[in-house]
Amino acid sequence: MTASIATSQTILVVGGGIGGMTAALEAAECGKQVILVERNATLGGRTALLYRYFPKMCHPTCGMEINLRRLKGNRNVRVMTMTEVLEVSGVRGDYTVKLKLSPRYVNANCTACGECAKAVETEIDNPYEYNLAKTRAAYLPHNMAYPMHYVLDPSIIGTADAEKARAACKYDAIELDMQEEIVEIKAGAIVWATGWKPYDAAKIQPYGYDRFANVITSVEFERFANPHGPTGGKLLRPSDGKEAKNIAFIQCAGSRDENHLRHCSRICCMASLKQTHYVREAYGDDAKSTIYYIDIRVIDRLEDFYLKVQQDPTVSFIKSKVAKIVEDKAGNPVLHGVDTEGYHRYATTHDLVVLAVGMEPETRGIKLPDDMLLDSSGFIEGSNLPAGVEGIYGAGAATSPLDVNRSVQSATAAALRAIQVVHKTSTVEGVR
Amino acid sequence: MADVKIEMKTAAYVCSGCGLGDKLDVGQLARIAQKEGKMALVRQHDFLCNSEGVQMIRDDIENEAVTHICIAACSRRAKTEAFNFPSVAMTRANLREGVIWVVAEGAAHDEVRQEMADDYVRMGCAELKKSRMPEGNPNHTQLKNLLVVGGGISGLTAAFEAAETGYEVILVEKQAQLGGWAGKLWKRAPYKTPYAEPQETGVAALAARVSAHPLITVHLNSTIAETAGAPGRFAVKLAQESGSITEVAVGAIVQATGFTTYDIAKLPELGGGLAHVVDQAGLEALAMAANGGVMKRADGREVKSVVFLQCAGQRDDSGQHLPYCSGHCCATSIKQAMYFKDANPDVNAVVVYDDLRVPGMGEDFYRSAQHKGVIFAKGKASSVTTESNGLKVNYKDLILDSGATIQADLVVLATGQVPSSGVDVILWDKLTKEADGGSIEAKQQKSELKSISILNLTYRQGPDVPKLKYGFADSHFICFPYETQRTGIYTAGPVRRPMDIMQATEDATGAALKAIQAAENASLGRAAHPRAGDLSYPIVRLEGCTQCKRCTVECPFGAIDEDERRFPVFNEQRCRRCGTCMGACPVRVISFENYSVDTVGNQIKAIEIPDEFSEKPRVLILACENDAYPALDMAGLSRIVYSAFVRIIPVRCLGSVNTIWITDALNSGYDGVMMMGCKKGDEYQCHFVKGSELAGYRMSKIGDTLTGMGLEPERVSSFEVAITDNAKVAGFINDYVAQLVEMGPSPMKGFG
Amino acid sequence: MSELNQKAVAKYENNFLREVEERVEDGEWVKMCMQCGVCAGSCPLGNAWEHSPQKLFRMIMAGKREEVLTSDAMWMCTSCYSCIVRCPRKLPITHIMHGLAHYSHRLELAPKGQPTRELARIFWQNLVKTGRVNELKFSLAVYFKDGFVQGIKNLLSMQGIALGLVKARRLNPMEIIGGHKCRDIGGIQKMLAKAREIEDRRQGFTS
Amino acid sequence: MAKKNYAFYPGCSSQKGASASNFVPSIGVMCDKLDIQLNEIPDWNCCSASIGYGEGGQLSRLVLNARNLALVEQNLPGQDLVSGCPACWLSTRETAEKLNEVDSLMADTNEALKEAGLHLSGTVKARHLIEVLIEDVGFEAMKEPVVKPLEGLKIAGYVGCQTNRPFGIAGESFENPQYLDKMIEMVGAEAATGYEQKVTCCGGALAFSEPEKSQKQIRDIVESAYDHGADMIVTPCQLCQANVEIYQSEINKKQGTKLAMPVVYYSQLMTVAYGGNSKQAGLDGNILRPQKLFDIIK
Repeated sequence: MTASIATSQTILVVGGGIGGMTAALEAAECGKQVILVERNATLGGRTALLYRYFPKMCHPTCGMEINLRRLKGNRNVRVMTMTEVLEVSGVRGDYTVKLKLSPRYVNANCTACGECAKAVETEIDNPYEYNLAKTRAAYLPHNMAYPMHYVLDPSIIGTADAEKARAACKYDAIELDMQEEIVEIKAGAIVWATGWKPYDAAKIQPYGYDRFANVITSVEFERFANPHGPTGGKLLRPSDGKEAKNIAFIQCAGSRDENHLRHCSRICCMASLKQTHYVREAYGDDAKSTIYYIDIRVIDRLEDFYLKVQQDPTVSFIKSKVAKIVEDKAGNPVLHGVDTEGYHRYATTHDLVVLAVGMEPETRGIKLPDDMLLDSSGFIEGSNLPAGVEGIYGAGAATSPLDVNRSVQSATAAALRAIQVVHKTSTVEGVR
Repeated sequence: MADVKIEMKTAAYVCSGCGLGDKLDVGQLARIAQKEGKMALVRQHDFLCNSEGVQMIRDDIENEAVTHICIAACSRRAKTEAFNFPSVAMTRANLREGVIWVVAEGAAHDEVRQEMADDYVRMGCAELKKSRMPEGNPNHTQLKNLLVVGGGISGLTAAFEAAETGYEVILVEKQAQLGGWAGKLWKRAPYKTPYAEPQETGVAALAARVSAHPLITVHLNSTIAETAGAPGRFAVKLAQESGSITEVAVGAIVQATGFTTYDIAKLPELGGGLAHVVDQAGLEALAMAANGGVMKRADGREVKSVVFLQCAGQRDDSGQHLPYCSGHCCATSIKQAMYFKDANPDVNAVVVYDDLRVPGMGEDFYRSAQHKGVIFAKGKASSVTTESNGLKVNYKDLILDSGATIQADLVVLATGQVPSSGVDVILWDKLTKEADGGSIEAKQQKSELKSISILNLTYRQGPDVPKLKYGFADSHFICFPYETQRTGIYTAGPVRRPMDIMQATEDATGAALKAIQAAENASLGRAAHPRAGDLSYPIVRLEGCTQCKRCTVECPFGAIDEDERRFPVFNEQRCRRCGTCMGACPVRVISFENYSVDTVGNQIKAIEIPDEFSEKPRVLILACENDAYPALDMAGLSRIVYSAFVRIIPVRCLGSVNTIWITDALNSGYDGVMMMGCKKGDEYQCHFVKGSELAGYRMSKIGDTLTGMGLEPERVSSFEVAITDNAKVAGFINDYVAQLVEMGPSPMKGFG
Repeated sequence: MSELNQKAVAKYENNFLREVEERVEDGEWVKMCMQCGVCAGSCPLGNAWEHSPQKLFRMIMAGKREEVLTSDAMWMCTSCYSCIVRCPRKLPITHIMHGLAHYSHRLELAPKGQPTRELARIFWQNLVKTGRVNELKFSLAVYFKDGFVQGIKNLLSMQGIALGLVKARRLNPMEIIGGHKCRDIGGIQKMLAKAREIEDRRQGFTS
Repeated sequence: MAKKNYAFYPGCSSQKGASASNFVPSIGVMCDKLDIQLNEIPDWNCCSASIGYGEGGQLSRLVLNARNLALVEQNLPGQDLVSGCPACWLSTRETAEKLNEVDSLMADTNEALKEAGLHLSGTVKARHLIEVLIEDVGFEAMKEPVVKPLEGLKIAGYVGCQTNRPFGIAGESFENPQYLDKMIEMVGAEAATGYEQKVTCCGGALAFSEPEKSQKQIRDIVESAYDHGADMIVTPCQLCQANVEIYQSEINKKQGTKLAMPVVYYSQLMTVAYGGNSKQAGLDGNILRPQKLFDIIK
């Protein structure tokens, strides 16, 4: 039935993060029909898991609220969550796309009343907390989830717990026999906005992310800072729950490194500068942030954010790629390396280490259309070229390590390219 | 319009699902809707949002000719797919997130919980009766063509992409040829794999395609003499060099006026002004002359040694030069160093940098330059002086921590981009006030200022698009890079923020989409972002207007002009529907069909105020619908308890709050009013620019009114609430209610 | 100044980077360094020398020939390869350090009496003689490199260890006469002579 | 089961009466149990270790190692060159890879090899004995012959540098390799997990020229083993074994410590676990007596 509503006039947007939502909404607000598919149970992507944005220190959910309101008020966008693209065939203006819909086990009757979660006992790692916290196996991804429907973790299907959930629901919203579905849709153009994932920090062996509890990643730190996160917004270190006042930020954790990611991930410098604010907010003058860097890459007007942080006496900068981390007997990470500005060796103890992990494109590890052009790091090429022959356009962090502002810029551009395709086809078909 | 509307028939639907039925006496709610709310039709349902419940409502609209419905169930943010009835006016009484999820459990609280629900039903009905179905701005416009100002790479791209989408474009360039700065480049930095070599700019080709495009008209040697009108009906006067004027009409505008380079004469310490010290643009000229051969200086001598000094007059905290980083300069110097190395590998090319900023795949370009033998020295240049036939660069090598000197034939200063963004409208506004006050030199300065204007808008708020820091005409918002303060006018490229060609072309493409979108929305009488698709629009009863000009002055988007009699002239297509004008109007003649002084005022008056002995204070909360209201909603979702004495009304923006609401509330016996808006100041959150600031300002002025009524000023307070403040906002409420209890009941009770 | 050194100075004027690229093992990698300093922090002998690898690389690019070739830093290399495996630019740092040490040694700019430099000389002589290392002769040669008296001192200070090894049959006094050797020692020596001749030609020491 | 054949490159320190001669017997027993046939390369020569760089330069060192590779091609065709000595393995493998990568160096090398009547075509793979054990034999098969599990022993697995970097064992981390701990557990002993000196350099290369510097390294390595309650250190490296073992007395003398931590080879552990006696395990060749191994043998 999905196929029937989609035509070669439809624009398919793959990925429901800020990039995909933007591309979908901008096209829809130009009057185009859009199908927005998202792999997870909710829209929002990675930005929904961030605490604040640089440089304004405002909250990602604020922009998401506006985008969701745009979405609720616009009938041109059809959202399909828990949906992945299996296969794309056809040509510019006339694509056939095979989609896999994974069962949510909860239907649109769900009112988000939460009774099922009360009934279920099984707890699972919460993927929307980077597995730093547990959640019931019947759960709402987060407070800003769209659609505002619960989801059942597949692990409990066929167990008594699942039955309890079903029984607890007064609205027949839980369908335990929901099956995986494969559907085919038509689309004239495709915007590929599959975004990024944090580089696997365990691969950076000298930093011992896999061995030391008090070495965490920058995305995890966002959750710690978040009042709705696993620590209720307190900056406590994992090993012993001690207040982490003296925090080291290690830049280029995976980025600019031919053993890991060739490219510079662009956002990490600003992200760490932003996170020093969290430390200051939490501990005032007792806070101590140290940024270990190769080059501080905060371009354009963001420079003054950097200047402000430099003036903060609780923040210091060391031009050095940390050589290795060891753990002392008290479980404190000790950083070893050399400050290259004039050569000074250090062996510095911190409460907590935050690795500014690089951005790896999600294109690595998912099925892509055959003719898609990727660069050496796996980012989609061509998004900034004049309208080409292809009808598939990369958008947002899938095209380059971009911050939110530039992802949205990129997604808006991609939306226009997609519109060009359907306009051309409709002209051909004499629709317009 | 009001007269042509069909018979109003109201209906209320009370849901008992999600525990509403268990925690509330829904029968009573229904009775209230009928008796007090005067709803023509009242129905109950135990699962209103399911297909059956929704069908019931549809049938009533079909068969019972219901035109107005009040849904008494969950928050207006929930179940929007189910409760979607485009043909009728609708209000939502928030009984779930707003009552049963936030009022403490247990029988002890049954009474206050029920009272709260009762009031919300009363409010929902009261609002409904004053609401009308928005029908869209009747002054439809037809124009969907675009004006693109600036023929550089950004303007060319915007024009080309828009035309490729099927929209007509008028492209205006003040120079005699297209291309701008990018047209003066020998090569550009790479934008595709392997990111190793400088690439053709492609500007000439693009310019040719634009000139040849059937949907694009190019005006060279032209500037904008005047821009009047609004999205969908802009009237623009183009002034040719010759002085002749062409008038064109367009639907929307993309401003891609780019930048100028920072003057190296301002950098004497770095050799600015000396022979053979050039900026990056100057180096491109030498490269053009060399045409791929060995690089020569202006005096024809071959360059054997060249030094690039990064951040020249940029990233400056002394206040003398540019404080920001222009982003592209590191990659540009790398590219330019390659000009030398590619022509002759023996040339000594050194780049002196502080932080080498080549984000993303730029790292590969950096590697490529190192591979070609370009030397990168982390250092700070102290001086550049002439020596015999060459130059001497002194700098501190930050790695070796020692002074160093390089002999060079040529020195290139990587200076920054200065945006060409025209008049600073803040200054303009200041001068206008002074000029109106009779200041001669203010008048003088104004006309000087006018001469640098780019768009020459006839708007009351000034002739150009407002600038942010450092003169860049950017959006203030991270999630919405195209949210300018002048509807239908979108800036793109380095005028918006410093950027390289790669970003500029993408930016221009995005701006083209936004311009197209604005024209399309205007033609349908709809609002633009952030209330995209909103069909309501400001309606003014001029007969009641006192020409006080507050609406024209306070409109954040310059939507309201003044006619010769100083009456406001609304340009609905410029309007963003925030309601700031409505909040500003002292005589309350401005309203929206579904959001007016009455729709809110009626709710305020609808509630039941317990007498002063009941020990049940009542607090009115006016909450910004974008941050505070969702925060309150999510407090409910997280089952965070707060006082049942509050009554919450969402507002489009605190800027739309009319002080009459406050005085009405206090007169009718409320004990206090909480105004919840978003963050103020430099990093403000308000998508209507200064809503919470305006509210704060207005409230500061009703202090006297309060004392006049014998009320403590604390009975009205403002709070900054971020969307994540779920727990915090509950805290605010409970503390404030406690404070009021402390203060004792309002003396106004009973007089209401 | 050694003749080889004078020739080198004349040949490369003040383009030291070029000199290193052409004459030092893996020298063409030096320019790829981005000064992150991970090598400096990874070296187990870090606190023993004045110039970290990354600093030496910067000095080479800055043309500080004298300081680089007279530095003893590269002689501290234990060949632990920690720098190589961590270098984000994949520079073969260990080899470059070896190369620099060797080159400074060839030009006789390396610090006189630098113990590891002496050790390396003795080690090589020792292995060239028989094709295999004779640990006893090697150790003795090292102990006696600063003359007979010092040699005896060293020997006495080490006698405990030496006797222990002898007792454990891990040091054979008989090695002093003859000991292990390759059969085709003649071929090996000719082969090494040839190798040196070719390398000198390649690096322009001889033409 | 047919024996697997390999061209064996013992290296100078494993010769009779040399510093690692205590390594040799246990290798014999171990290989015998695991059906590994080591065929010594006829007339092999020194790899010149890393210290060879000082005097030797690049080509001479390549040529020395190329000679051994060429001897294998000529005399033991089709067999991998296998060494138990990290230094020998590293030099040989570096040579093999470099020559196959840079044609001009291969040409120069062969020009020099001609003087010794040899030619290298570059077909031989240079491997470490540990690689053979893990990749060709496997942990399961290595466990089978265990008859005397080394119960009650806690052992610090000290991998050192050159077995681990720059090549290391496929699939292992440079900073925290696991295979040596696995081998310890394989023979029934307990591995001192979290032994952070696992891959620290022992400074062996400088033992003669900069004794105090290398002895600082040794002290850390040994003391950390004590901290982790280890009875002994096990290592796959000759230089490490000798250096870490021999100089403990020296450190005690100079710094008043009481270090006496036995340092053994993995093959010695395996030999004992496989039921070998102290002679077969070459335990009499250890300066610091690994008493607990003797106890198990009894």
